[in-house]
Amino acid sequence: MKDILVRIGGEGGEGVISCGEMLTTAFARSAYDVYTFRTYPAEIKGGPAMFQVRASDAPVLSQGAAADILITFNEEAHQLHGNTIRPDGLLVYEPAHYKPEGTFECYAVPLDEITLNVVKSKLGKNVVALGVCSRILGMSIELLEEMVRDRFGKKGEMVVAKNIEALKAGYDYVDKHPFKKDLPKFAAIKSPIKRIVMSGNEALSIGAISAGCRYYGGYPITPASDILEFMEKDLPKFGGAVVQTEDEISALASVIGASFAGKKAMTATSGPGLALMVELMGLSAMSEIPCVIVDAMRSGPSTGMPTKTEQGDMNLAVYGAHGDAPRIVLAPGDAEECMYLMIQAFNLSEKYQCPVLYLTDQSLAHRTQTFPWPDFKRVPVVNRELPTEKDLKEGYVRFKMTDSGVSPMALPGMEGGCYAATGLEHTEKGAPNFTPKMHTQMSFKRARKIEMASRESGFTARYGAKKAKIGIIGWGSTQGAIREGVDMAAKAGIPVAHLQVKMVYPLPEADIKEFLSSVEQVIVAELNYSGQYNQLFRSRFLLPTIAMTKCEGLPFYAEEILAKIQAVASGSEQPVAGAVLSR
Amino acid sequence: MKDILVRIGGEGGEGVISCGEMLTTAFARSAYDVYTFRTYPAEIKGGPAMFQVRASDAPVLSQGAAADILITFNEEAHQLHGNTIRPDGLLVYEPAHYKPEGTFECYAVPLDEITLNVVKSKLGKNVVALGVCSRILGMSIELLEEMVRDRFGKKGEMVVAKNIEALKAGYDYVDKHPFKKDLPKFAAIKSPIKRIVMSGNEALSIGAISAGCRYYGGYPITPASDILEFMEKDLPKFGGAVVQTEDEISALASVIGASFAGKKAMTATSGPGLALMVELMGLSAMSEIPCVIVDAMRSGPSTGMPTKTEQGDMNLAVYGAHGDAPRIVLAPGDAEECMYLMIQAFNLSEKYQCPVLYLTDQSLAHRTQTFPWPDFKRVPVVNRELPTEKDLKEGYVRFKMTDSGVSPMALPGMEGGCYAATGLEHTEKGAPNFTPKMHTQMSFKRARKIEMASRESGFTARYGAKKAKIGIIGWGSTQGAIREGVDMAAKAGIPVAHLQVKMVYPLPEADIKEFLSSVEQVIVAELNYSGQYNQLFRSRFLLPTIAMTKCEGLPFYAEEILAKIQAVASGSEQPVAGAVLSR
Amino acid sequence: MAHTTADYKSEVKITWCPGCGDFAVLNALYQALVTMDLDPKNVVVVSGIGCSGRLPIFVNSFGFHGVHGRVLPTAMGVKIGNPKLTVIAVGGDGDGLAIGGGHFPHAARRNIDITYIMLDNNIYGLTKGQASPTTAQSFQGKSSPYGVSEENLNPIALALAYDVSFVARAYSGQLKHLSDLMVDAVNHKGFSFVHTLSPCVVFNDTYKYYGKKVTPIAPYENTSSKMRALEMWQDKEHIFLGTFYKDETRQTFNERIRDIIGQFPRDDEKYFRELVNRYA
Amino acid sequence: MAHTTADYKSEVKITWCPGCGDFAVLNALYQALVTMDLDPKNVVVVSGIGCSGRLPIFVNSFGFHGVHGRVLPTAMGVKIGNPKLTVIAVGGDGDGLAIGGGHFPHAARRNIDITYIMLDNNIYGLTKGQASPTTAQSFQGKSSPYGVSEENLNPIALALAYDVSFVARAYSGQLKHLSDLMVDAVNHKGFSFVHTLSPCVVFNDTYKYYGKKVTPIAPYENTSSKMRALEMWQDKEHIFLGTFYKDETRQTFNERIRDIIGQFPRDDEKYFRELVNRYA
Ligand SMILES: Cc1ncc(C[n+]2csc(CCOP(=O)(O)OP(=O)(O)O)c2C)c(N)n1
Ligand SMILES: Cc1ncc(C[n+]2csc(CCOP(=O)(O)OP(=O)(O)O)c2C)c(N)n1
Ligand code: SF4
Ligand code: SF4
Ligand SMILES: [Mg+2]
Ligand SMILES: [Mg+2]
Repeated sequence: MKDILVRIGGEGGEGVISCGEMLTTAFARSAYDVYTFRTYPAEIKGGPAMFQVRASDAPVLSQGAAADILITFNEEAHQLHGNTIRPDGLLVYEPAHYKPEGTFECYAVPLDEITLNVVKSKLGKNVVALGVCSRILGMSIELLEEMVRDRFGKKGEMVVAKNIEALKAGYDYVDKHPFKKDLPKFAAIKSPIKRIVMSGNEALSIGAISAGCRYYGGYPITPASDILEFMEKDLPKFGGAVVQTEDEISALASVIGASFAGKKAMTATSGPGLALMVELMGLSAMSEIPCVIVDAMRSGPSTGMPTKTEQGDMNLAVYGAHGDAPRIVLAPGDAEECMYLMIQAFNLSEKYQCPVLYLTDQSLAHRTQTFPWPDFKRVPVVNRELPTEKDLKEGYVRFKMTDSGVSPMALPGMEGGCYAATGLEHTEKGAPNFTPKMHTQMSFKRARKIEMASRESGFTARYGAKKAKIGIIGWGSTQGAIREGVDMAAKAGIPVAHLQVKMVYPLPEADIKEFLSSVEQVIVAELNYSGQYNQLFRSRFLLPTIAMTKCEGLPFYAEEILAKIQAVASGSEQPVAGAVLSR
Repeated sequence: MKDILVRIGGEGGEGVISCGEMLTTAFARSAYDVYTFRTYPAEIKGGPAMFQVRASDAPVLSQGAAADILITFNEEAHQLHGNTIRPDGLLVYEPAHYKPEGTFECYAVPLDEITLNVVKSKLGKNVVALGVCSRILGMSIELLEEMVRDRFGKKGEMVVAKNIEALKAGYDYVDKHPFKKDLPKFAAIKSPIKRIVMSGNEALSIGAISAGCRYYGGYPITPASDILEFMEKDLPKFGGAVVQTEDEISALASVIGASFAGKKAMTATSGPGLALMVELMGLSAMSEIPCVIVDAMRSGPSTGMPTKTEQGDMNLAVYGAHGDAPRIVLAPGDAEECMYLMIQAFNLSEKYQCPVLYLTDQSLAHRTQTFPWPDFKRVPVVNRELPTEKDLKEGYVRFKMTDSGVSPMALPGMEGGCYAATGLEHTEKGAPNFTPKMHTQMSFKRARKIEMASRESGFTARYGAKKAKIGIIGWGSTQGAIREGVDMAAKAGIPVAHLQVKMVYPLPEADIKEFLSSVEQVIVAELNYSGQYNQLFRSRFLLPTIAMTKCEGLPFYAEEILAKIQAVASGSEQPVAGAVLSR
Repeated sequence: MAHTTADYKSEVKITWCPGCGDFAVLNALYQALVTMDLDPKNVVVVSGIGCSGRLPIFVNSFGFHGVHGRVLPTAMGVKIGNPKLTVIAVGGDGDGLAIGGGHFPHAARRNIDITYIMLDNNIYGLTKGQASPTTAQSFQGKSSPYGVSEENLNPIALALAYDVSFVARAYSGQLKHLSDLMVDAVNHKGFSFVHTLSPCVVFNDTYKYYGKKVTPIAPYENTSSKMRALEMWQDKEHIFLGTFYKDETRQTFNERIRDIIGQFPRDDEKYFRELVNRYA
Repeated sequence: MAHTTADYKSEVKITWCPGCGDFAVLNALYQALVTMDLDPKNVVVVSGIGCSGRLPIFVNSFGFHGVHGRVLPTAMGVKIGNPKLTVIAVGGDGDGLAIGGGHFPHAARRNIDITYIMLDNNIYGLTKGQASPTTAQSFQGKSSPYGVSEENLNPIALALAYDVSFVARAYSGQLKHLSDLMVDAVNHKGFSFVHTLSPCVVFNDTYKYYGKKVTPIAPYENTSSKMRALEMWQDKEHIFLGTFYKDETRQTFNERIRDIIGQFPRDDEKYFRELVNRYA
């Protein structure tokens, strides 16, 4: 198995990111799987930038930890990342800047000089570095040339030619100055699967469009802004409208308005914006108007660390309402799931006429991953139930009591369908009503729909052992790291069963119970301080769990998962018990 | 023991409420305890009005159910409330309007006629009714006259005289037309305790002022508006400032601003407003700026039933934040507690430099209850820790790590104290910092403070049996009904232990565990649909509980508590179990 | 067959106080709908929360009684969701100028083709009598025992500064004029604003005050002159009724959206392919 | 001893992009503080979120970097909390006109004695280049690939309609004028607004555009004439710099609060007794 991690560090503006992105695409076009990760500087522009890509001929599950190859554009990058090279790794450095030392191989490449000589400017440094990289990795120059052409084609032949020159200069340098280390070669392989490389944000945006979303209202916020930008650019192509609203409150208000009028509609935000949407989430629940809300979580509380990842908004997503305002909360595990689960998000929202929250996080939103060319038909699109001719003729009853709690929803323009949606408690016809009986019945109706949703199948995924002493439960973006940790544990002789929960709320009880009956101890792993899902889980299943939390603004490393599993296996980590009753 | 429930029904605008209020004060001045309850019509003005007062020479724990006396101003009132008279009760009716029938005694009083004859207008009807009532209850006319004088004194002698005439007319009518039923008499008794009658909203406002609150920012909302109005009128007398802000967001922003500048500050709202405050609650937690937020809960979700009660905002109060934003949530059980616990709310907020949420509900906010003249010294006032001279001289560190998590807070104007508060993650000095280490440490610091708060004593109250098979846990306004239900159960031969939790979050673990070790089964009773506290409780203690929920917009009746206890005692209600692991 | 007012009346009992100015607004709206002969099923009345906010519940059409202060973004969503609908937004002075005040300029910037009728009673009616952003400073009420601490806002001034493309004022005391203005407003191409003086007879009865102060805008006034409209706002003597300003030359938001979408001839499959190909 | 600019510089490294207009605003503020010789401990700089919102972090005084859009109510709270403080609110065009646009009219109504410096770069800087409420319609950026769908707002027009008692405009390209205007604004009795053109050189570099368009308000202009100020706003040819309007006759919010409190000579015990007695 080939598995390599290339990390590139430099100053923002030097092209570190674009170099990394092109390398990533090169891997994907060569039919390898990739998983990228990047950090953001505190500075608005400039500041230290880092991009890394892990590639393999097997599925890549996490960002990886130690670098096989570290490419530094300057000395600062070495200071920041030097300690993340494998002891037997390869460090590419700029001899004009500094002279590194270490157990790893130090391979001098005078990037600045080559660039100046060839491009006659500092600007092509990243393409030179790409050339160096691709040669080190044994990629074909033709592939890289094609990529440069794709990327710079719009800017004209001159620019393309210059960049190809830069690319070749880097390539040639490596040819002429061999390095010693024995690295796997990533020549293009034949594969029946056409790979695409996408970020979570991109994947879910495409998923939304294919689910039939035709209105998007949103307000910029890191790390969700690029969903807005994606939609601004591409939704009109499908006949959809996009509004950058004046704030998150109006974003959700407009989404609910558009949905009332019959459009599938969504918004996307991050924690601070979600906080502002709480009141309107209640309106959607109460008036039974479908809507989809994406929360690309970032570190909180408050403004927190806007460019860092965290799974800290689960509580708000599940419990964020005054009064009981049932909703559905989903969380995809990787970029591909971002796409398909988004179709489900719209489906559930339409089917149950309720808000669906969709939790990703900064790491999932912005990392890119390879997955096969999408097959949108994999998840059939569901539309809300409309009243029949008969319903409309015989005195339409908007909130008719039914077994499932779902009532057909009339849309403006439908003859006989007139009603007024309201956030007040109401009768089946929708008229305000404050009687004890009505409130109890309608509360039941709203809760009933969510109970039905909890019985939907396909919202969990198992991995690892079928039966094991140790079980580990996770949700959202941690999927890959946990899987890799479970694989590592298996290799180390500790079988572990893993359950990924894609429907965070309501709890997919049947699946979870089945999983629980196959393990003896449960670790609940998540990226927040208090163990939010762990609390939700314990409350329902009354089991002493072992919480695994991390609150550093970073994703899990597979190694951390392994360490936790080992600690539990050795008995050094014990579950947190509850209280005891008399008797 | 004397224990009576008088219910008065009529059309809004007829003085039903003022009649009831005067009767209430008369009871209190006669040294009886009272507990009132009223309903609000859907109409903005007019519509059917109902006011009831329950009085006793022992503490009154709940609103009561069946009426001993029902006074109807019109036939509609009888239609609405006729079925709530005890079979052996007394119905006062207006013979000009209708002729009732029932097992109860029907006592005709021509209110309209008497009023027209004496006052020469329809307006005095409520005072005539008051006279009737007070005579039926055996109160002294002098006491009633004094009350009329107090109430109408400002309007001049003429008005007072007219009203006393009306009062006497009612009084005399009863003298001349005896009724048969044997009712307890409520002549004034001697008591060393001077009683006051206050609503929850009034009591907590006074508590806030005595805690040192000197800034109030708020936006009107039912049922919290009267707190704003109270503060507008009375806070200036204590040198405090009040602003009716443009919305709830600005209310809390201004409160946090004032607190940053050194003032103790608060806001009050209901569910929809609390929903809008979520983002700023996070800022208060992150920047460690004290603030107190009262949520007078009403039926939700969304606009819900604004004039009806519910305990449905607990989830939002406890979990309403993106990211982990620890806070303290308190809930008083009756009007008197509203006052004293409010001082604690400010104390905890100042001590732990965090948001404190204070949950009451519509029923507690607006019902009135008697309690002894307040002794404000009972709860000593705590102020936030300020930096010492030394702290300020030696390079002030705003967020210094300490064992308790609390760091001294400098106020603008303090030499050497300059710092910038921020919602970003920060160093001990307050500078923005996004490193894994800092985020972990600061998350710990914020959580640590709340953990310390969970160890504060005095935030639970026990009632009933010391040891029992059945334990019942409640929080907030349900205190009295549960106590009464527990008393009833004891009389019925079922000993029950009751724990009222005044600190909803964090959980006062020591007290709860002690309670749990004294019972064999636990009922968790609350007024919402999903059993919000029950979930929180189960999550920590991992015990199969029996949830008792009610979602009708109404408080518990003691009889309902009793019924639940009986069901549990008989085994017909079983706790909800969790899941089982393999093995 | 043409519609009559009965077609627009809903079954729900009206809960307003007798004499409330909002009755006139409701009746004027029924009348305006009759005049325009709009099919109830193609009309959506959207509102926020307040006494005034209850209005859609009393109209037989589609209605949306949303949350406090968000009537404009909600109405915008409805109009974008289905551009064929006639969308009328209604709400109070508190709803639109206090909690919802931030949305007004943005509805104006978009020139979204809806009509916004603000029922201004200079008070918070539903919460029983607190001062609103248009309450006079001298008003001593529940929340202002020592008078209102803030100066009051002038909704017409705001609308003019926001460049609302149709700015008018009407009065519950003049039902016919109100109804006619509603028709003009709904027929206006773009965002239209009708500031409606609609007294709360219980908490701040301004009928007498307005009765004396209101003055029709002279028919010769040039409604396309912004400066003239600004002068009328500055006039402290009169409270003008009628159309202050009107501009139908501007593109509406729906037109703008249509133009953007129009650049892309429908071909979903092609666009999906292109989209995914970007990432290959 | 008088203060120097060094006294107002904080230790935190400035994260703005080289050439950002906000540097000039920060330097002008340092200079203004020197001119007024204010003690850092008595100054509170309050902000919202944005590139501009970072400003308080770079000032050695008390500072409050709050949440997005809430700079005005937060600053009001600080000023009421301690009226002796000099409170300066700063924030971006997005912060103050989009998400926070609802608070501006109310700060004006209160005439709260703080200074509001809006750093208008016609863009959302911190979130990397989306259109703001003041971005020109022709701007094609990340969030406006087909141009901006909304017309842009004019902050001066809003301030005039809100009856802000001090309305001025300055420009990062003219540091001395900006600093002098800040001094005037802080010294103004009441709410003062300084609309500051502060280009974002990365996402919407308007230096050239403004360089050509800005024109000083003539010294002979009457700053107490609202109509003249309205005319200047309507002028589409020039972007005027200087003070548009000024009114120092109005009571400030703190004076108003002081007057209400002043009716009640301090005697807590008595008032508590009276208060409780109401319920006896
Ligand atoms: C978020 C929120 N805050 C507060 C309220 C309470 N509330 C209901 S209506 C209203 C204001 C009513 O005034 P206005 O908008 O002028 O309408 P009116 O009743 O006068 O017609 C308020 C504050 C609410 N429903 N929601
Ligand atoms: C509630 C909320 N929504 C969105 C954001 C994301 N955000 C941060 S700054 C900003 C706007 C920045 O623009 P502006 O206010 O003009 O300031 P500038 O950066 O241009 O100085 C946004 C949308 C946020 N922090 N909080
Ligand atoms: S309270 Fe005022 S605004 Fe509300 S219905 Fe009554 S009169 Fe109308
Ligand atoms: S992005 Fe623009 S506004 Fe922000 S610091 Fe850079 S130049 Fe300044
Ligand atoms: Mg109003
Ligand atoms: Mg900006």
